[in-house]
Amino acid sequence: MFGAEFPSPVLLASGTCGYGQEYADLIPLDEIGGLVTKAVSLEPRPGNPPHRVAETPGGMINAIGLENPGLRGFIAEKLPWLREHLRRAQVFVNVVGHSAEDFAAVVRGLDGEDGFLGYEINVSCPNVKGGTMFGTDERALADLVTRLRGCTERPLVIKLTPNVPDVGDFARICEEAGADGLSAINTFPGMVVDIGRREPLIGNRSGGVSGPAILPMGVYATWRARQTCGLPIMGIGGIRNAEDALQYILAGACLVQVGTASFVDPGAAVDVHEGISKFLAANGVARLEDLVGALRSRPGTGPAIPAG
Amino acid sequence: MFGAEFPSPVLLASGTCGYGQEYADLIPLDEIGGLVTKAVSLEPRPGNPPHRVAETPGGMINAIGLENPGLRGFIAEKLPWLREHLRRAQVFVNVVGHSAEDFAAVVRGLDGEDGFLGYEINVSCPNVKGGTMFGTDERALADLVTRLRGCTERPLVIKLTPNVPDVGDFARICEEAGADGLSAINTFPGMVVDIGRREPLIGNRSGGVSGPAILPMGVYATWRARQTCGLPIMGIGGIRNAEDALQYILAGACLVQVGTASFVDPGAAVDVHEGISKFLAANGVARLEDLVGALRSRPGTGPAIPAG
Amino acid sequence: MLSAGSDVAVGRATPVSRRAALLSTRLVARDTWWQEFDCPDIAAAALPGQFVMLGVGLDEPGAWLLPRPFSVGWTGPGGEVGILLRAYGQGTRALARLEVGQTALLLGPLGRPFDTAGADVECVAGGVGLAPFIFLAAREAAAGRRVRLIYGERDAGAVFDPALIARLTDHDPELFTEDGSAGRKGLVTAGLDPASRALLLGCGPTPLLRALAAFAREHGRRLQVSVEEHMGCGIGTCQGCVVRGADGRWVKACIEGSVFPAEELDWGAI
Amino acid sequence: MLSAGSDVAVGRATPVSRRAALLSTRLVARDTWWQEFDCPDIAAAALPGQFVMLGVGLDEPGAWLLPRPFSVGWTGPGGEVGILLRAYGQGTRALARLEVGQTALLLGPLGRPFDTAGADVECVAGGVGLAPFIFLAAREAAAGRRVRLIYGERDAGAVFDPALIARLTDHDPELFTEDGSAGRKGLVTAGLDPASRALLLGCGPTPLLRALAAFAREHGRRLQVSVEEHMGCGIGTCQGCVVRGADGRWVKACIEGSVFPAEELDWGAI
Ligand SMILES: Cc1cc2nc3c(=O)[nH]c(=O)nc-3n(C[C@H](O)[C@H](O)[C@H](O)COP(=O)(O)OP(=O)(O)OC[C@H]3O[C@@H](n4cnc5c(N)ncnc54)[C@H](O)[C@@H]3O)c2cc1C
Ligand SMILES: Cc1cc2nc3c(=O)[nH]c(=O)nc-3n(C[C@H](O)[C@H](O)[C@H](O)COP(=O)(O)OP(=O)(O)OC[C@H]3O[C@@H](n4cnc5c(N)ncnc54)[C@H](O)[C@@H]3O)c2cc1C
Ligand SMILES: Cc1cc2nc3c(=O)[nH]c(=O)nc-3n(C[C@H](O)[C@H](O)[C@H](O)COP(=O)(O)O)c2cc1C
Ligand SMILES: Cc1cc2nc3c(=O)[nH]c(=O)nc-3n(C[C@H](O)[C@H](O)[C@H](O)COP(=O)(O)O)c2cc1C
Ligand code: FES
Ligand code: FES
Repeated sequence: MFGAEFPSPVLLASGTCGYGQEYADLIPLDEIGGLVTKAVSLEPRPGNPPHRVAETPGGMINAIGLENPGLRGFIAEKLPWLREHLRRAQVFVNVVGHSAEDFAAVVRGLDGEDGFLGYEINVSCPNVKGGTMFGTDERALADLVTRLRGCTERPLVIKLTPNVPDVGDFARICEEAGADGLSAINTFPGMVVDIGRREPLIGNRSGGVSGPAILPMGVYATWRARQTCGLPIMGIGGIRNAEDALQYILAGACLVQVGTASFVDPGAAVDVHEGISKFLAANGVARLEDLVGALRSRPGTGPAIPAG
Repeated sequence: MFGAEFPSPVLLASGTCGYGQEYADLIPLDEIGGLVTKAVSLEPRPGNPPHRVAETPGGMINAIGLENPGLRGFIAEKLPWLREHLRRAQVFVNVVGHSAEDFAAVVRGLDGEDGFLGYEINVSCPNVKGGTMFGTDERALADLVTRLRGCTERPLVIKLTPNVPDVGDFARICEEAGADGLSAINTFPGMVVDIGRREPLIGNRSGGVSGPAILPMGVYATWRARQTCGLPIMGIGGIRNAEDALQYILAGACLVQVGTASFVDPGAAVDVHEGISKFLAANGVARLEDLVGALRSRPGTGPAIPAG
Repeated sequence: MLSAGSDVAVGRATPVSRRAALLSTRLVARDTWWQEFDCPDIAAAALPGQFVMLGVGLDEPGAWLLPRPFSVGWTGPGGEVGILLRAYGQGTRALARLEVGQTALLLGPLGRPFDTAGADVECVAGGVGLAPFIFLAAREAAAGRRVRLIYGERDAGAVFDPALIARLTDHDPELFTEDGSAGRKGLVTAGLDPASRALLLGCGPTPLLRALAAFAREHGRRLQVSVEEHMGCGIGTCQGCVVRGADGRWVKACIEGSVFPAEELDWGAI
Repeated sequence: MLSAGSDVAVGRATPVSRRAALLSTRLVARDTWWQEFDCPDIAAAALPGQFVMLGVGLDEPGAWLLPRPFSVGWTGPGGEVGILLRAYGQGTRALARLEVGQTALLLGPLGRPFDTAGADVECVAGGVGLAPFIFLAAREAAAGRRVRLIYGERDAGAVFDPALIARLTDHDPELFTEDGSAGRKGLVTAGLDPASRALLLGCGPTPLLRALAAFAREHGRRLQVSVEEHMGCGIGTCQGCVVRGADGRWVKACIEGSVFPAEELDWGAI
């Protein structure tokens, strides 16, 4: 996958594992599949005012505001640790920008460095030029991916936002523009109101909703992406255990990422891997790949109608 | 509101209360604000194969497939009961179609009848002409609303789908095209995989996710809609109790609808109303209207960035 | 007829929603509990074959659980409603952990009951499909009548304590286990008597119901079955619980069933 | 310096994640419990002012709860970790219902401890802000030293059983209640001695911390406070827990705090 060996199909999701270091004491990092760093932008970002996180029904909301040390800070302060400490776990750098130039500058600035495998491009970010997010604007997304493809030969994974009428359309665009893989999905926009204070609870007013609450949406997005394109997919959203991960895998993901669940149990990613291995053994499945996208259709299934 | 009196700001959401009759024995229907019927289409619809419902983390998924007796069946079998039994509770008929003609035919066919106040237009439905949903296609939505406006002088409420980059854009389109109100939100597309059978659990493969899991998304959509247009909004999504409802109200809703929570407790809508009244009394708020959209901004709040 | 709606429920007791205390709970087989709730309204109105939706309600916002359907397994003279609950997935596991004194929300009685009308009756139960027949047998015993009760489980560990069945029903079921570790060895259908003309009632896993339907067809026997399908509301509003009817339309298990005369269903699609 | 990261944690014990059994739980005031967990690793390493993230984990998929931060309130010789838990919202209400023998997931010890380095110490506690000072006072008592402990609550019903405090800490706090129903009447800040030069430590609601910061500034006193902010991870990775630092940058309460020298914070923004 992505020209590399993954010690496990389970990675830690961007924004929920920092740059790896803090987890190294808690879990055997080299036994999980790897990690995706917190977003790296060209310049340092201070992030949003508090509160930045809160629990929601079956999930959580966050509005960190992409706080990060910027490209140079990442290279100086974070990358050396990753380079030195991870032997087997694979690292993707999550990249963010407000313009295609920003994204390209980060990728070019990193491409000569060691210590990571590829990029996960976070397109759930407002495009200062277009006014919309890259991830919700077909043209902007195609241009961005084409441009980044020209900047690197490393694995280029685009992280889809679910915030579109059909994720399948955007998956296809990424493939056509030269991406190597997809991550599905990022968070859903949400808001929590503090009814006592009559204020948004979150400093940024709105934030992104993650956790088990979005599990069926993530599985659906993975399935749609798999239907419209042939790229390898990392399944993300609400994964707590092997059963959740296997839903993504059957729907079409070849790797999965665990995010919010690590806050509840830092060992979640390790346990998910263990559970998958047990499931394979118990069901006589030789290789995980045999399950990827192996969803059968139900007898008598008609065309898919989303609701009602 | 909508030229009518609502005995309570809490209604029962479409698809979760049938056509009222079954709830009449369980709760004092005339003490709640009213109800929105299951979707009515021009012709009868048989609906999807089972399973049609299942629990998801913090919510549920459904793919009923808009099963309903059709316009004529509704008028003959369902409307008489509503007309005869509801004195104070207000009724909206949820209307669905696969083309603008379909929608218009239902509205024209109903408009001469008694027993309901207005229409809630369910645009989370594939448009056979355009290939997308009405609710995710700006032009199709504008055309549909304009056309329906020409068919009725009754309250015309458009039920928004959250499945778009920015609900605010669609809210504004509805207002410009002559709608009288909005309902926010319908369900999110989702999928549950039965990992034992390696099949989608839901007969229709995918379905719509509702329940507390989507509460913060619904509150956000309500707030966005309120920012871009002046129409009255019915807040929907994950409401279980007065606190949830008050989040919607502060974000901009003047009425709320309870859906999935009625399955868990048929008395939910009654309890929500009671809880709101208590909150108003405890906080010395004279009228609920004083809270509608009364969200203050937090000191030091910057521009809203959805995630990360 | 696409819209049978609630007219099919004419003559049945109106369902009520009640918060009821758990009076007792007892592990009666592997992963299987006998729970009794204090719910006089439902106890007074329920008929054998009817069910309740059982859940924890909305009081604790952190604990999300859609209610699950359970056959009424017995009603006591003090207003008790007995449930035979087997922990299967997440919801039943949560309900199995309810402790005496805690409350749950019961909605019922729901659905169409068995229609036995004084006929000779043979009940065929697979697993917790035994529940409605405990209720039926107890009622019949109270009326001085007896039913034949054939009960199958996988193995001895899954078998509901026969002493408790006897106490509740005054009946002694004919027991089958697949591995022969209790009762006779074999599937419960091995207990069927081809010579009998009694009304057959079936409740249990779908393969059992299918086998019963084939048997009934072959031997010209009348059969009523209680079917299982995922349910949202339990009262006919959500249209979540459909099974394929013999006439090709979807029928709602919660209100047109859960008990159906076998000939009302499309056995090729169930 | 935008990225203080985990270098600030140098020299502290590495946090561990442990599933720990609840050894005892006791209602010690209105809505307030004293819970002791069996968690030797954290008990051995924790320092006063440090905290744990306490949650139920992922074992029961239906019960979703992000862990909540709680000050270590005491560590016992048998590896006990004591927590003073006040039921506030949904999460703390759920945690308060844990029963003896049930387990929870503890992550800790976390955060920067109080740095007292042999100084004379005055501890000012509002409400459950008392917890870290029980720990501190107990440690100091064990070392033969004494601290001054000033403890304020709204009313007598909220006051943590003084006998238990005395037993745990060998100290007797000076008690204030806002309504005078126990101890002296008034805010806890009324107990501050302008003449003292002791190191001030504060823990409690933000208005109390603000008042302390003003007092310390006015009287030139050294002050360390433990601040509260919503936390995602507790270990410095999610950047969820920021408060405004004196230099204008966001500082992470979980790893750069939760104890801060007052001069490191921007009191206009807290
Ligand atoms: C009319 C009726 C009577 C029943 N009587 C009994 C009884 O007396 N004793 C007993 O132990 N069980 C009975 N069942 C089955 C019981 O309702 C299921 O075991 C239970 O719903 C499974 O829930 P779960 O959360 O454990 O399973 P999960 O698989 O975790 O549930 C996932 C979803 O599937 C649904 N689901 C899964 N299996 C079933 C099923 N067999 N029937 C309906 N919905 C299902 C659940 O409602 C839920 O929405 C009855 C079912 C019906 C329809
Ligand atoms: C370092 C630290 C030490 C603490 N020590 C103690 C202690 O010893 N005893 C005690 O009773 N409480 C303590 N608290 C406060 C305790 O963490 C909160 O009361 C608890 O998080 C509230 O959760 P809830 O679900 O009851 O509230 P809710 O308001 O329902 O929670 C909603 C969200 O807000 C967050 N939240 C709300 N209030 C706080 C708060 N004050 N601090 C942090 N997050 C909050 C929750 O984590 C959750 O994400 C401490 C907090 C911190 C930061
Ligand atoms: C606190 C937090 C911070 C996040 N930061 C980022 C980020 O910087 N870049 C990104 O692409 N996704 C970010 N995400 C999204 C996650 O990587 C993931 O897509 C999402 O949380 C869904 O997965 P989960 O439900 O397992 O958490 C963040 C999520 C959380 C909870
Ligand atoms: C079983 C079911 C059926 C539904 N059918 C309809 C429908 O026919 N028309 C419609 O506009 N919305 C339908 N909905 C969506 C609800 O009206 C509501 O928008 C959604 O469930 C979110 O609210 P909730 O979280 O309170 O359930 C249905 C929802 C459920 C759960
Ligand atoms: S369960 Fe809702 S109609 Fe049957
Ligand atoms: S709580 Fe995650 S960085 Fe502090």
